Amino acid sequence: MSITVRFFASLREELGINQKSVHHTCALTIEDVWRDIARRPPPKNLLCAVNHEYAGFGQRLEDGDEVAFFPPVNGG
Amino acid sequence: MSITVRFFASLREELGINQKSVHHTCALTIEDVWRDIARRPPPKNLLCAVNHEYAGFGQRLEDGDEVAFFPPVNGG
Amino acid sequence: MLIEIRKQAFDPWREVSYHEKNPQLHPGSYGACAAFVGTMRDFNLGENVQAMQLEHYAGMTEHQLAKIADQALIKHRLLDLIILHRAGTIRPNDPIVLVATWSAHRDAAFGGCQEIMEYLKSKATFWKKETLASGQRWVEQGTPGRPPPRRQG
Amino acid sequence: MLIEIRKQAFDPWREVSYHEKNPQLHPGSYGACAAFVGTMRDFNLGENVQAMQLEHYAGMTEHQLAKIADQALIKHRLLDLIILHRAGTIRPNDPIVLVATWSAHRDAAFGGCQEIMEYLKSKATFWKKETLASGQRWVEQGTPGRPPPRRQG
Repeated sequence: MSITVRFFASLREELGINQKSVHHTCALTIEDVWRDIARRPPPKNLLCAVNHEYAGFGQRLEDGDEVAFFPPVNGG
Repeated sequence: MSITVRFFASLREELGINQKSVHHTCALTIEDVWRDIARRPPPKNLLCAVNHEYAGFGQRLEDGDEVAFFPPVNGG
Repeated sequence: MLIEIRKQAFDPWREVSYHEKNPQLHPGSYGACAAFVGTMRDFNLGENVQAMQLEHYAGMTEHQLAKIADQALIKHRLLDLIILHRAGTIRPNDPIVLVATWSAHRDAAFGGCQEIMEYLKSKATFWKKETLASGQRWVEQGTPGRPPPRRQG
Repeated sequence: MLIEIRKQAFDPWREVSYHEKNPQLHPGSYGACAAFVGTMRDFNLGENVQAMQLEHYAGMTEHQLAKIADQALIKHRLLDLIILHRAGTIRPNDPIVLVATWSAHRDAAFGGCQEIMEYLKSKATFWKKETLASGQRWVEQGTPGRPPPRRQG
Protein backbone atom coordinates (compact mmCIF):
# COMPACT_ATOMS: atom_id res chain seq x y z
CA MET A 1 0.00 0.00 0.00
CA SER A 2 1.02 3.57 -0.67
CA ILE A 3 0.99 6.39 1.90
CA THR A 4 1.76 10.11 1.42
CA VAL A 5 3.61 11.60 4.38
CA ARG A 6 3.89 15.35 5.00
CA PHE A 7 5.73 17.49 7.52
CA PHE A 8 5.06 21.10 8.46
CA ALA A 9 6.70 24.14 10.06
CA SER A 10 9.69 23.58 12.39
CA LEU A 11 9.40 19.79 11.96
CA ARG A 12 9.67 20.12 8.20
CA GLU A 13 12.81 22.22 8.61
CA GLU A 14 14.41 19.91 11.20
CA LEU A 15 13.88 16.75 9.18
CA GLY A 16 14.48 18.50 5.88
CA ILE A 17 11.45 16.70 4.44
CA ASN A 18 8.38 18.35 3.00
CA GLN A 19 6.55 15.38 1.49
CA LYS A 20 7.37 11.74 0.89
CA SER A 21 5.63 8.64 -0.45
CA VAL A 22 6.11 5.33 1.32
CA HIS A 23 5.17 1.90 0.04
CA HIS A 24 4.67 -1.12 2.26
CA THR A 25 3.23 -4.57 1.87
CA CYS A 26 2.19 -4.99 5.52
CA ALA A 27 -0.28 -3.15 7.83
CA LEU A 28 1.08 0.17 9.13
CA THR A 29 0.27 2.58 11.96
CA ILE A 30 1.14 6.28 12.10
CA GLU A 31 3.87 5.37 14.59
CA ASP A 32 5.42 2.94 12.08
CA VAL A 33 5.54 5.66 9.47
CA TRP A 34 7.15 8.10 11.89
CA ARG A 35 9.89 5.63 12.94
CA ASP A 36 10.54 4.63 9.37
CA ILE A 37 11.08 8.19 8.13
CA ALA A 38 12.20 10.27 11.12
CA ARG A 39 14.51 7.68 12.72
CA ARG A 40 14.28 9.43 16.10
CA PRO A 41 11.79 9.39 19.01
CA PRO A 42 8.73 11.59 18.39
CA PRO A 43 8.83 15.02 20.09
CA LYS A 44 6.56 15.26 23.14
CA ASN A 45 4.20 17.78 21.54
CA LEU A 46 4.02 16.09 18.11
CA LEU A 47 0.62 16.25 16.39
CA CYS A 48 -0.53 14.08 13.55
CA ALA A 49 -3.41 13.86 11.12
CA VAL A 50 -4.76 11.38 8.60
CA ASN A 51 -6.66 12.72 5.60
CA HIS A 52 -7.04 16.17 7.24
CA GLU A 53 -8.43 14.80 10.53
CA TYR A 54 -6.45 14.78 13.78
CA ALA A 55 -5.41 11.23 14.63
CA GLY A 56 -3.75 9.26 17.43
CA PHE A 57 -0.23 7.88 17.01
CA GLY A 58 -1.50 4.31 17.02
CA GLN A 59 -4.04 4.73 14.22
CA ARG A 60 -3.80 2.16 11.40
CA LEU A 61 -3.42 3.41 7.87
CA GLU A 62 -5.06 2.39 4.62
CA ASP A 63 -3.87 2.51 1.07
CA GLY A 64 -3.90 6.07 -0.29
CA ASP A 65 -3.94 7.80 3.12
CA GLU A 66 -2.23 11.13 3.61
CA VAL A 67 -0.43 11.30 6.97
CA ALA A 68 0.83 14.63 8.33
CA PHE A 69 3.18 15.39 11.25
CA PHE A 70 3.46 18.87 12.75
CA PRO A 71 4.22 20.88 15.91
CA PRO A 72 1.44 22.53 17.98
CA VAL A 73 -0.68 24.84 15.83
CA ASN A 74 -0.71 28.57 16.34
CA GLY A 75 -3.34 30.33 14.24
CA GLY A 76 -5.42 33.39 14.94
CA MET B 1 -34.18 74.53 49.43
CA SER B 2 -34.90 73.94 45.75
CA ILE B 3 -34.90 70.55 44.00
CA THR B 4 -35.39 69.74 40.32
CA VAL B 5 -37.40 66.56 39.76
CA ARG B 6 -37.47 64.67 36.46
CA PHE B 7 -39.42 61.66 35.17
CA PHE B 8 -38.59 59.46 32.21
CA ALA B 9 -40.16 57.00 29.79
CA SER B 10 -43.38 55.19 30.85
CA LEU B 11 -43.29 56.90 34.25
CA ARG B 12 -43.20 60.34 32.61
CA GLU B 13 -46.24 59.38 30.54
CA GLU B 14 -48.19 57.86 33.43
CA LEU B 15 -47.68 60.84 35.74
CA GLY B 16 -47.92 63.34 32.90
CA ILE B 17 -44.88 65.16 34.34
CA ASN B 18 -41.61 65.73 32.55
CA GLN B 19 -39.85 68.08 34.96
CA LYS B 20 -40.82 69.96 38.09
CA SER B 21 -39.18 72.23 40.66
CA VAL B 22 -40.01 71.76 44.34
CA HIS B 23 -39.19 74.12 47.19
CA HIS B 24 -39.07 73.05 50.82
CA THR B 25 -37.81 74.55 54.06
CA CYS B 26 -37.09 71.22 55.79
CA ALA B 27 -34.73 68.30 55.09
CA LEU B 28 -35.95 66.00 52.33
CA THR B 29 -35.26 62.46 51.12
CA ILE B 30 -35.89 61.08 47.64
CA GLU B 31 -38.88 59.22 49.11
CA ASP B 32 -40.36 62.50 50.38
CA VAL B 33 -40.10 64.00 46.90
CA TRP B 34 -41.76 60.94 45.33
CA ARG B 35 -44.72 61.01 47.77
CA ASP B 36 -45.11 64.72 47.38
CA ILE B 37 -45.34 64.67 43.61
CA ALA B 38 -46.57 61.22 42.60
CA ARG B 39 -49.16 60.75 45.37
CA ARG B 40 -49.09 56.96 44.94
CA PRO B 41 -46.87 54.11 46.21
CA PRO B 42 -43.68 53.75 44.20
CA PRO B 43 -43.71 50.96 41.60
CA LYS B 44 -41.68 47.91 42.63
CA ASN B 45 -39.04 48.38 39.92
CA LEU B 46 -38.68 52.17 40.33
CA LEU B 47 -35.15 53.52 39.87
CA CYS B 48 -33.88 56.90 41.02
CA ALA B 49 -30.82 59.07 40.61
CA VAL B 50 -29.43 62.23 42.17
CA ASN B 51 -27.20 64.43 40.04
CA HIS B 52 -26.75 61.67 37.43
CA GLU B 53 -25.72 59.01 39.97
CA TYR B 54 -27.96 56.09 40.95
CA ALA B 55 -29.29 56.60 44.47
CA GLY B 56 -31.29 54.77 47.13
CA PHE B 57 -34.85 55.85 47.96
CA GLY B 58 -33.80 57.04 51.42
CA GLN B 59 -31.03 59.35 50.27
CA ARG B 60 -31.18 62.91 51.67
CA LEU B 61 -31.19 65.79 49.24
CA GLU B 62 -29.35 69.07 49.19
CA ASP B 63 -30.23 72.42 47.76
CA GLY B 64 -29.87 72.43 43.96
CA ASP B 65 -30.02 68.63 43.54
CA GLU B 66 -31.56 67.10 40.44
CA VAL B 67 -33.61 64.00 41.29
CA ALA B 68 -34.77 61.63 38.55
CA PHE B 69 -37.29 58.76 38.66
CA PHE B 70 -37.48 56.17 35.92
CA PRO B 71 -38.39 52.54 35.09
CA PRO B 72 -35.70 49.88 34.49
CA VAL B 73 -33.29 50.95 31.78
CA ASN B 74 -33.07 49.14 28.50
CA GLY B 75 -30.18 50.34 26.35
CA GLY B 76 -27.95 48.51 23.90
CA MET C 1 -11.55 57.02 23.05
CA LEU C 2 -14.99 57.83 21.62
CA ILE C 3 -18.12 57.95 23.78
CA GLU C 4 -21.09 59.43 22.01
CA ILE C 5 -24.86 59.39 21.83
CA ARG C 6 -25.91 60.17 18.30
CA LYS C 7 -29.29 61.15 16.89
CA GLN C 8 -28.39 60.22 13.31
CA ALA C 9 -27.99 56.73 11.86
CA PHE C 10 -24.38 55.53 11.67
CA ASP C 11 -22.35 52.88 9.87
CA PRO C 12 -20.59 50.99 12.71
CA TRP C 13 -17.89 49.39 10.54
CA ARG C 14 -16.94 52.72 9.06
CA GLU C 15 -16.70 54.15 12.59
CA VAL C 16 -14.35 51.37 13.68
CA SER C 17 -12.28 51.68 10.53
CA TYR C 18 -12.03 55.45 10.94
CA HIS C 19 -11.09 55.09 14.62
CA GLU C 20 -8.18 52.79 13.75
CA LYS C 21 -6.69 55.64 11.72
CA ASN C 22 -6.49 57.64 14.97
CA PRO C 23 -2.77 58.20 15.59
CA GLN C 24 -3.35 57.63 19.32
CA LEU C 25 -3.90 53.95 18.49
CA HIS C 26 -0.35 53.21 17.29
CA PRO C 27 -0.21 50.76 14.38
CA GLY C 28 1.46 47.53 15.51
CA SER C 29 0.69 48.18 19.20
CA TYR C 30 -2.55 46.22 19.50
CA GLY C 31 -3.04 42.56 18.74
CA ALA C 32 -6.79 42.34 19.21
CA CYS C 33 -9.98 44.24 18.51
CA ALA C 34 -13.40 43.00 19.60
CA ALA C 35 -16.51 44.76 18.36
CA PHE C 36 -20.19 44.36 19.07
CA VAL C 37 -23.04 45.91 17.10
CA GLY C 38 -26.64 45.74 18.30
CA THR C 39 -29.12 46.24 15.48
CA MET C 40 -32.85 46.91 15.55
CA ARG C 41 -34.84 43.86 14.57
CA ASP C 42 -38.16 44.08 12.75
CA PHE C 43 -39.68 41.50 15.09
CA ASN C 44 -39.94 41.41 18.89
CA LEU C 45 -42.10 39.43 21.32
CA GLY C 46 -44.17 37.96 18.55
CA GLU C 47 -44.98 41.22 16.76
CA ASN C 48 -43.66 43.11 13.77
CA VAL C 49 -42.03 46.35 14.84
CA GLN C 50 -42.14 49.34 12.50
CA ALA C 51 -40.00 51.82 14.42
CA MET C 52 -38.60 52.52 17.88
CA GLN C 53 -38.23 55.67 19.95
CA LEU C 54 -35.04 55.57 21.96
CA GLU C 55 -35.37 58.01 24.86
CA HIS C 56 -32.45 58.76 27.16
CA TYR C 57 -31.56 60.91 30.15
CA ALA C 58 -29.15 63.41 28.58
CA GLY C 59 -26.31 64.12 30.96
CA MET C 60 -26.75 61.03 33.10
CA THR C 61 -26.30 58.67 30.14
CA GLU C 62 -22.99 60.25 29.12
CA HIS C 63 -21.83 60.22 32.74
CA GLN C 64 -22.68 56.52 33.18
CA LEU C 65 -21.05 55.56 29.89
CA ALA C 66 -17.86 57.42 30.87
CA LYS C 67 -17.76 55.52 34.17
CA ILE C 68 -18.31 52.20 32.40
CA ALA C 69 -15.52 53.02 29.93
CA ASP C 70 -13.04 54.04 32.65
CA GLN C 71 -13.67 50.83 34.60
CA ALA C 72 -13.20 48.64 31.52
CA LEU C 73 -10.04 50.46 30.40
CA ILE C 74 -8.33 49.82 33.73
CA LYS C 75 -9.67 46.34 34.47
CA HIS C 76 -8.95 44.90 31.01
CA ARG C 77 -5.92 47.09 30.17
CA LEU C 78 -7.57 48.29 27.01
CA LEU C 79 -5.60 50.52 24.67
CA ASP C 80 -8.68 52.26 23.28
CA LEU C 81 -12.43 51.89 22.94
CA ILE C 82 -15.59 53.16 21.26
CA ILE C 83 -19.06 53.38 22.80
CA LEU C 84 -21.48 54.82 20.27
CA HIS C 85 -25.23 54.68 20.96
CA ARG C 86 -28.19 55.86 18.93
CA ALA C 87 -31.03 57.96 20.31
CA GLY C 88 -34.24 59.23 18.71
CA THR C 89 -36.27 57.45 16.04
CA ILE C 90 -34.79 54.11 14.96
CA ARG C 91 -35.86 51.96 12.00
CA PRO C 92 -35.46 48.19 11.63
CA ASN C 93 -31.92 47.24 10.59
CA ASP C 94 -30.49 50.49 12.04
CA PRO C 95 -27.50 49.92 14.31
CA ILE C 96 -28.42 50.88 17.89
CA VAL C 97 -25.09 50.43 19.65
CA LEU C 98 -21.47 49.92 18.74
CA VAL C 99 -18.88 48.90 21.33
CA ALA C 100 -15.31 48.28 20.17
CA THR C 101 -12.26 47.53 22.31
CA TRP C 102 -8.56 47.37 21.42
CA SER C 103 -6.01 45.52 23.49
CA ALA C 104 -2.71 43.68 23.23
CA HIS C 105 -4.47 40.36 23.78
CA ARG C 106 -7.64 38.56 22.72
CA ASP C 107 -9.09 37.81 26.15
CA ALA C 108 -8.83 41.43 27.26
CA ALA C 109 -10.50 42.73 24.10
CA PHE C 110 -13.37 40.22 24.34
CA GLY C 111 -13.73 40.63 28.12
CA GLY C 112 -13.77 44.42 27.92
CA CYS C 113 -16.28 44.49 25.07
CA GLN C 114 -18.66 42.07 26.78
CA GLU C 115 -18.42 43.79 30.13
CA ILE C 116 -19.12 47.20 28.62
CA MET C 117 -22.22 45.76 26.93
CA GLU C 118 -23.43 44.20 30.20
CA TYR C 119 -22.97 47.41 32.18
CA LEU C 120 -24.44 49.47 29.39
CA LYS C 121 -27.60 47.32 29.43
CA SER C 122 -27.94 47.55 33.21
CA LYS C 123 -26.77 51.13 33.89
CA ALA C 124 -27.12 53.38 30.83
CA THR C 125 -30.33 55.41 31.02
CA PHE C 126 -32.07 54.47 27.79
CA TRP C 127 -35.70 53.42 27.28
CA LYS C 128 -37.29 51.90 24.19
CA LYS C 129 -40.79 52.48 22.88
CA GLU C 130 -41.80 50.33 19.94
CA THR C 131 -44.26 51.28 17.24
CA LEU C 132 -46.39 48.32 16.16
CA ALA C 133 -49.24 48.20 13.65
CA SER C 134 -51.60 48.22 16.68
CA GLY C 135 -50.01 51.13 18.57
CA GLN C 136 -46.99 51.77 20.77
CA ARG C 137 -45.51 49.89 23.73
CA TRP C 138 -42.64 50.45 26.14
CA VAL C 139 -40.12 47.62 26.22
CA GLU C 140 -38.86 47.06 29.73
CA GLN C 141 -36.11 44.53 30.44
CA GLY C 142 -36.86 42.74 27.21
CA THR C 143 -40.57 42.49 27.96
CA PRO C 144 -43.27 45.04 27.21
CA GLY C 145 -44.20 47.25 30.15
CA ARG C 146 -47.89 47.05 29.41
CA PRO C 147 -50.14 45.79 26.60
CA PRO C 148 -50.30 47.99 23.52
CA PRO C 149 -53.20 50.47 23.48
CA ARG C 150 -56.00 49.96 21.03
CA ARG C 151 -55.44 51.26 17.51
CA GLN C 152 -56.12 54.97 17.33
CA GLY C 153 -58.22 56.72 14.69
CA MET D 1 -21.16 32.16 5.25
CA LEU D 2 -17.58 33.00 4.29
CA ILE D 3 -14.66 30.74 5.22
CA GLU D 4 -11.46 31.70 3.46
CA ILE D 5 -7.69 31.64 3.77
CA ARG D 6 -6.29 34.59 1.89
CA LYS D 7 -2.75 35.36 0.77
CA GLN D 8 -3.38 39.08 0.32
CA ALA D 9 -3.85 41.71 3.03
CA PHE D 10 -7.51 42.53 3.77
CA ASP D 11 -9.54 45.27 5.45
CA PRO D 12 -11.63 43.40 8.05
CA TRP D 13 -14.23 46.15 8.55
CA ARG D 14 -14.84 46.41 4.83
CA GLU D 15 -15.29 42.63 4.72
CA VAL D 16 -17.90 42.74 7.50
CA SER D 17 -19.66 45.70 5.92
CA TYR D 18 -19.72 43.99 2.53
CA HIS D 19 -20.99 40.74 4.07
CA GLU D 20 -23.95 42.54 5.66
CA LYS D 21 -25.10 43.52 2.16
CA ASN D 22 -25.45 39.78 1.41
CA PRO D 23 -29.17 39.23 0.79
CA GLN D 24 -28.94 35.91 2.66
CA LEU D 25 -28.55 37.95 5.84
CA HIS D 26 -32.01 39.55 5.83
CA PRO D 27 -32.07 43.15 7.07
CA GLY D 28 -34.00 43.33 10.33
CA SER D 29 -33.53 39.61 11.10
CA TYR D 30 -30.44 39.84 13.29
CA GLY D 31 -30.08 41.85 16.48
CA ALA D 32 -26.42 41.25 17.19
CA CYS D 33 -23.08 41.02 15.46
CA ALA D 34 -19.85 40.24 17.30
CA ALA D 35 -16.54 40.59 15.48
CA PHE D 36 -12.97 39.85 16.41
CA VAL D 37 -9.87 40.96 14.54
CA GLY D 38 -6.41 39.68 15.42
CA THR D 39 -3.67 41.98 14.17
CA MET D 40 0.06 41.44 13.90
CA ARG D 41 1.97 43.33 16.57
CA ASP D 42 5.45 44.74 16.01
CA PHE D 43 6.61 43.37 19.38
CA ASN D 44 6.52 39.84 20.80
CA LEU D 45 8.34 38.15 23.71
CA GLY D 46 10.55 41.15 24.26
CA GLU D 47 11.68 41.59 20.68
CA ASN D 48 10.76 43.80 17.75
CA VAL D 49 9.22 41.75 14.96
CA GLN D 50 9.71 42.87 11.36
CA ALA D 51 7.56 40.32 9.55
CA MET D 52 5.92 36.93 9.97
CA GLN D 53 5.55 33.92 7.69
CA LEU D 54 2.19 32.26 8.23
CA GLU D 55 2.41 28.67 6.99
CA HIS D 56 -0.64 26.43 6.85
CA TYR D 57 -1.67 22.93 5.80
CA ALA D 58 -3.78 23.67 2.72
CA GLY D 59 -6.79 21.37 2.66
CA MET D 60 -6.71 20.44 6.34
CA THR D 61 -7.02 24.06 7.45
CA GLU D 62 -10.12 24.66 5.35
CA HIS D 63 -11.60 21.35 6.54
CA GLN D 64 -11.00 22.21 10.22
CA LEU D 65 -12.40 25.73 9.82
CA ALA D 66 -15.54 24.34 8.15
CA LYS D 67 -16.05 21.92 11.09
CA ILE D 68 -15.54 24.75 13.61
CA ALA D 69 -18.04 26.92 11.74
CA ASP D 70 -20.68 24.18 11.53
CA GLN D 71 -20.42 23.44 15.26
CA ALA D 72 -20.74 27.13 16.19
CA LEU D 73 -23.68 27.72 13.82
CA ILE D 74 -25.70 24.95 15.44
CA LYS D 75 -24.64 25.43 19.07
CA HIS D 76 -25.14 29.20 19.14
CA ARG D 77 -27.95 29.37 16.54
CA LEU D 78 -25.95 31.80 14.44
CA LEU D 79 -27.59 33.31 11.38
CA ASP D 80 -24.31 33.80 9.54
CA LEU D 81 -20.57 34.02 10.07
CA ILE D 82 -17.21 34.95 8.58
CA ILE D 83 -13.90 33.23 9.22
CA LEU D 84 -11.19 34.93 7.19
CA HIS D 85 -7.52 34.11 7.89
CA ARG D 86 -4.33 35.40 6.32
CA ALA D 87 -1.50 33.20 5.09
CA GLY D 88 1.89 34.05 3.60
CA THR D 89 4.04 37.05 4.53
CA ILE D 90 2.46 39.32 7.15
CA ARG D 91 3.67 42.78 8.20
CA PRO D 92 3.09 44.50 11.56
CA ASN D 93 -0.41 46.01 11.77
CA ASP D 94 -1.75 43.61 9.13
CA PRO D 95 -4.96 41.86 10.19
CA ILE D 96 -4.29 38.12 10.62
CA VAL D 97 -7.78 36.84 11.38
CA LEU D 98 -11.35 38.10 11.24
CA VAL D 99 -14.21 36.20 12.88
CA ALA D 100 -17.69 37.73 12.74
CA THR D 101 -20.96 36.17 13.90
CA TRP D 102 -24.56 37.27 13.43
CA SER D 103 -27.39 36.16 15.66
CA ALA D 104 -30.75 37.26 16.99
CA HIS D 105 -29.24 37.83 20.45
CA ARG D 106 -26.10 39.27 22.02
CA ASP D 107 -25.00 36.24 24.05
CA ALA D 108 -25.14 33.94 21.04
CA ALA D 109 -23.13 36.31 18.87
CA PHE D 110 -20.44 36.80 21.54
CA GLY D 111 -20.39 33.13 22.51
CA GLY D 112 -20.11 31.96 18.92
CA CYS D 113 -17.37 34.44 18.07
CA GLN D 114 -15.29 33.56 21.13
CA GLU D 115 -15.72 29.83 20.67
CA ILE D 116 -14.68 30.00 17.02
CA MET D 117 -11.54 31.90 18.03
CA GLU D 118 -10.72 29.32 20.74
CA TYR D 119 -11.17 26.37 18.40
CA LEU D 120 -9.34 28.15 15.63
CA LYS D 121 -6.32 28.68 17.90
CA SER D 122 -6.30 25.05 19.05
CA LYS D 123 -7.31 23.21 15.85
CA ALA D 124 -6.58 25.23 12.72
CA THR D 125 -3.29 24.14 11.15
CA PHE D 126 -1.33 27.40 11.05
CA TRP D 127 2.26 28.02 12.15
CA LYS D 128 4.03 31.34 12.63
CA LYS D 129 7.66 32.15 11.93
CA GLU D 130 8.77 35.59 13.01
CA THR D 131 11.53 37.63 11.39
CA LEU D 132 13.56 39.55 13.97
CA ALA D 133 16.61 41.74 13.44
CA SER D 134 18.68 38.77 14.69
CA GLY D 135 17.12 36.08 12.50
CA GLN D 136 13.95 33.99 12.38
CA ARG D 137 12.10 31.98 15.03
CA TRP D 138 9.08 29.71 15.12
CA VAL D 139 6.40 30.79 17.57
CA GLU D 140 4.80 27.76 19.21
CA GLN D 141 1.86 28.17 21.60
CA GLY D 142 2.76 31.80 22.18
CA THR D 143 6.38 30.95 23.02
CA PRO D 144 9.26 30.53 20.60
CA GLY D 145 9.97 26.92 19.67
CA ARG D 146 13.72 27.40 19.88
CA PRO D 147 16.19 30.28 20.16
CA PRO D 148 16.68 32.34 17.03
CA PRO D 149 19.60 31.20 14.86
CA ARG D 150 22.62 33.42 14.56
CA ARG D 151 22.41 36.22 12.02
CA GLN D 152 23.18 34.93 8.57
CA GLY D 153 25.57 36.60 6.06
